[in-house]
Amino acid sequence: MSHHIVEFKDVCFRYPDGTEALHNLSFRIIHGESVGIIGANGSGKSTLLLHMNGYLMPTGGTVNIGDLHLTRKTRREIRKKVGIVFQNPDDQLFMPTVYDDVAFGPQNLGMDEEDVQKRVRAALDLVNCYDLINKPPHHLSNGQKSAVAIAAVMAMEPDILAMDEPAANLDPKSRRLLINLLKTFEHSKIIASHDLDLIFDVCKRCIIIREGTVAADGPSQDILTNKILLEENNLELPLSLQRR
Amino acid sequence: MSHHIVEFKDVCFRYPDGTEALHNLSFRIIHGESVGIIGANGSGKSTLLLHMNGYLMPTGGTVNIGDLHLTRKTRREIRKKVGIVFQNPDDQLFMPTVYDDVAFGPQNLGMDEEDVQKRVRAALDLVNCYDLINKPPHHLSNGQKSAVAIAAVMAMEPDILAMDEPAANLDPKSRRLLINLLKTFEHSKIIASHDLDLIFDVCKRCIIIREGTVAADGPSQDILTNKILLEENNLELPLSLQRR
Amino acid sequence: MAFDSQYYNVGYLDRLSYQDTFVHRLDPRTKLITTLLFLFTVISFSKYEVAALFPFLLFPAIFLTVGEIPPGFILKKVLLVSPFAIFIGIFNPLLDHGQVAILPGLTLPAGWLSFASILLKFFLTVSMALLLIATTSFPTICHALRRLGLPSIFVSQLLFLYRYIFVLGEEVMRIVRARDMRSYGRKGTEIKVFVRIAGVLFLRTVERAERIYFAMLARGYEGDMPVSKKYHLTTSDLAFALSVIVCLFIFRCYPVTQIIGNFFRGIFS
Amino acid sequence: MHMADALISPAVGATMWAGSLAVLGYSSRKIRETIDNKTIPLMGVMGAFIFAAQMINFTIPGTGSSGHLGGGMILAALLGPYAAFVVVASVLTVQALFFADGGLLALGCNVWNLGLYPCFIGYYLIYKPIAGDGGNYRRIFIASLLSVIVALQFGAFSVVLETILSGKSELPFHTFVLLMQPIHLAIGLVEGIVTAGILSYVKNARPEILDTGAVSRPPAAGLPCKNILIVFVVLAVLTGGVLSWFASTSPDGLEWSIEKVTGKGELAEQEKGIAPVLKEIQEKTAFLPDYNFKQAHKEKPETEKVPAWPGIDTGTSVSGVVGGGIVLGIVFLIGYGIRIFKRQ
Ligand SMILES: Nc1ncnc2c1ncn2[C@@H]1O[C@H](COP(=O)(O)OP(=O)(O)OP(=O)(O)O)[C@@H](O)[C@H]1O
Ligand SMILES: Nc1ncnc2c1ncn2[C@@H]1O[C@H](COP(=O)(O)OP(=O)(O)OP(=O)(O)O)[C@@H](O)[C@H]1O
Ligand SMILES: [Mg+2]
Ligand SMILES: [Mg+2]
Repeated sequence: MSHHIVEFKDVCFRYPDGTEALHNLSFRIIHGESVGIIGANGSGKSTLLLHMNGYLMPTGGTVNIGDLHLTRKTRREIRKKVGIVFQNPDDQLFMPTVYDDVAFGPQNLGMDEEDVQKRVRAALDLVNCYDLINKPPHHLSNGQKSAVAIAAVMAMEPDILAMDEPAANLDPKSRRLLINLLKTFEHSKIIASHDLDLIFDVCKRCIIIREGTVAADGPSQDILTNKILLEENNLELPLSLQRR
Repeated sequence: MSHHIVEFKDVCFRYPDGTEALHNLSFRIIHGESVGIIGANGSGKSTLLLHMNGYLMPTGGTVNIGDLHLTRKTRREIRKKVGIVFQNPDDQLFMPTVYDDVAFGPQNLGMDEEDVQKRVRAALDLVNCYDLINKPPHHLSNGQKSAVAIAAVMAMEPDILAMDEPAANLDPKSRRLLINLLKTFEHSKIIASHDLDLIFDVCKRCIIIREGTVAADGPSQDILTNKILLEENNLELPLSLQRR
Repeated sequence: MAFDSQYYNVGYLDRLSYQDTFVHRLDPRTKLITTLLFLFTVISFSKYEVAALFPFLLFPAIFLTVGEIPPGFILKKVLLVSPFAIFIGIFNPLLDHGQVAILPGLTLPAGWLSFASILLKFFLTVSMALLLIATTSFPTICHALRRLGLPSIFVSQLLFLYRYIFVLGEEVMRIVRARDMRSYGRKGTEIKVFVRIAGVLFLRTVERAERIYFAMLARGYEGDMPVSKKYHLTTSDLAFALSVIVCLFIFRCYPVTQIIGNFFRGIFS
Repeated sequence: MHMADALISPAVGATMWAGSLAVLGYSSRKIRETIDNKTIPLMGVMGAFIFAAQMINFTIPGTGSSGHLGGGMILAALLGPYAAFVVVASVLTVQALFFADGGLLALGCNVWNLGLYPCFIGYYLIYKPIAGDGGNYRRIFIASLLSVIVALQFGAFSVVLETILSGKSELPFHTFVLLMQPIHLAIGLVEGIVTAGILSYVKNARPEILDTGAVSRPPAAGLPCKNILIVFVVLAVLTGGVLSWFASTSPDGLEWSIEKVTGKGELAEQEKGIAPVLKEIQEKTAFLPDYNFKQAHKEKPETEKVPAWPGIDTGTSVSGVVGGGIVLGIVFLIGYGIRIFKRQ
């Protein structure tokens, strides 16, 4: 299915304040792949994800999602294909109840109420949170918030799922649940994180970003075991590979 | 030195909305110890730390810091002894430049300008951030912000250092630097975190909190290797002890 | 995306203000006071005055170049905020029909003259205000205000505001992104959704204020924000202030433009 | 509707600065007396909140255009009038500096127009009496809607007055009023609804914030009447001050603006407007060397009295045009020169 491809070609991006966050960045992700994006603080991971659905537009180079070339015109279409979950679930749950929040996307797609309900139910079932449907988001635990934020994006049935630092602030058990959840998704997945163990568990492929450009790209098995390469990039071996 | 003891005796705490966050919690930490506080999301770790210098006052039981019994009257005294670094450095760097921020504490202690400058310099040197002295906090990276937040607390020269989730959002290298930094402090240290590897590296002793009470207390070496105990508490073995 | 361009502009100005040039190094009090004098002098010209305003362009030109501020950026910002002044000023040519001779054989309605005067004044005042902030970091402006006697509560408000604009700005940007991502165009931008987002933001701001307060208590805060005395007037500050004042005086009291014009006409005729 | 520097005269600017500074000083003293330490950081972040909330765009129903939040009333409801005024003043200061919204001289006007009315008049006369302590949703809604609208009307009217008194714009008073007030009625309606919505949301989620004061507020009892009186006295004195100051510094201008306000004699006013100016220029140039050329023309226009326009003096204006071009050139060269010099 060629239409689930994500392709960045020589993408450059400069924030209006002059920071050059991406610089000739190129990669290509095909359907069903799961890819980890890693790199030091400020290397450009979050900026990269924001390009995936046209939230930021490249100042140079091109982004293609499926058959679509990312432009101001196509980005509405592209947003239906790519769902992004950002780091802090508090930023994403702005409606008064879990139901309203998960329903927000489908409602805006113009679906009728019955279909919306089905979608909401399916999405919440996926993350095992159907019980929370009537709670207000500020009464949820951190782990539950993360799960609901994912459900809210899944309710839009995206073809590609992108996540920024999905496990921050979760306790180890919730983190493990999240990892298992991510493993069961069949979508293309792109995950940016400092949690290299999570990346190792979830992603087959791994891209290291350094100063806005690709420093390494290959199977996680190779990259995440390459101590020298990792240390060059302000990273270190996944903790589970470190000996005590 | 009896005056650096931290002692919680049957502490209970109920938030105004009725949530019982701490329940008959007791422990005792002596001078120079480094203690990790771990537990599931919502188990009460942050609430516990907020009692250490009287931001929250126990609704039952007693808290003693050194020779002082925590009351509304003594808490100003106690705040000079206990320095707390919270999770989000943005909430702690509230002054417009690094210098002003680190100087804030000493200035409030009524020191004259020259001594203040010395303290600021010493504190920033401690965390290797002296170069940043004239920058505004929003020009710093996450790791630098964490380091400066620590310096700001260290400039008060507290006897006891308490930290909530110090390594969140740091890349692996910055996290490692922070761990090494923490290891060099001779203060009593109390660190609440989900990063069990960090706790294992920095703390000799470890307390598990469950639903607001102490579920286990002992050497990290024992507690953090006890898989069953950890799993009962929504935790898991430190990643570096997990086999792949 | 209009909302973040505003935010980015603040960020950019802020970065410019931390450069290190002669203008940046001047004492903030000197710059603040001379800027205010400049502004007063400029707007004290009568409504039909155009020619006499030209020499004042020298000030922004010098600030721009000595302070190494990109002129394009300042121009763009001035254009961005011009609509209100244009809106008010454009009525002048429409309402004021008296004729005034500009060159032999060329007369214009006087309204155009006063309109041009408004625009020129607008350009001068706005660009100087922007250049002040582009060459003086905000915390130092606040120190200057404090030293000039403004209430300390007000000044500490300014400092907090400055500090947290950037933090809350990022936060808002993330929330708006999350909304836009799931709202496909206009549908998610109803007032109803806005109110909720603003409500969420409001509550989180109150909670953040609480955390900040804890952090302040942790460092001995008892109600007074400490002031540090970091700035001293130097001879270059005094020299700068003096030369600005002399220039302003000359430009205000003598029609420099006309004298120069006469001089050149004298040469060529 | 921020006033801009270019539209005000020094007299108006200075008067409004003085007025705003006075209220600022008074409010700061009040805050010291009545508010606890906790409120200081809250005020600071609330200012940033107002800023941030302005960055969220929303669509105004039926129009498709987008609006944003003003915020004075929200602050007043949460923090009480004194603290709210100080916060609004700080927000406007930052806007003046970073966004060049308004300007430094017009800052006094803007703080007055956008801070004083919502915080004191809107809050004490309307919001507080209607919403009461806590209040129910309907009362909060009515109270915020009304107070926002009224405060904005006052603000808009002040903009008109300040502009007219400054005498830089030709807009006749009545046209200007007819333009500003309805626009601000519409803006006020939207802003009022939004304010009401946010306050209701907060009341729903964290009632204690609005009711008792997670925030300590100055006690409301007894104070309002006295304060409103003070405000009005200050207002009256200031208006009088503006007028008399104006009268003493620029009698023509006052005459001009009064004629404007009463709406008569446009032509007469123009004559008064420009003639003295040109004359002043001539007088000044006369002191200087190199004025022979002009001397020849000097008496001419005064006597010539073309019906359409009295003050034609081609001599001065030609010099003005030529000189203007040359000055521009010089400024450019100086700038360019510095740049080249710095590169090396
Ligand atoms: N809104 C912004 N305006 C200006 N510069 C920005 C902005 N956001 C990020 N940057 C800069 O762009 C670069 C890349 O930032 P980005 O947030 O993409 O890094 P990151 O890899 O996600 O870092 P982290 O691991 O800390 O999340 C950094 O230098 C950062 O300072
Ligand atoms: N301000 C508050 N008002 C009411 N309840 C609260 C408040 N803050 C925390 N709680 C509740 O108190 C309990 C303990 O919370 P606390 O923040 O101490 O947990 P924690 O161990 O720090 O969790 P985490 O690992 O997620 O940081 C939780 O049930 C939480 O929901
Ligand atoms: Mg990031
Ligand atoms: Mg916590």
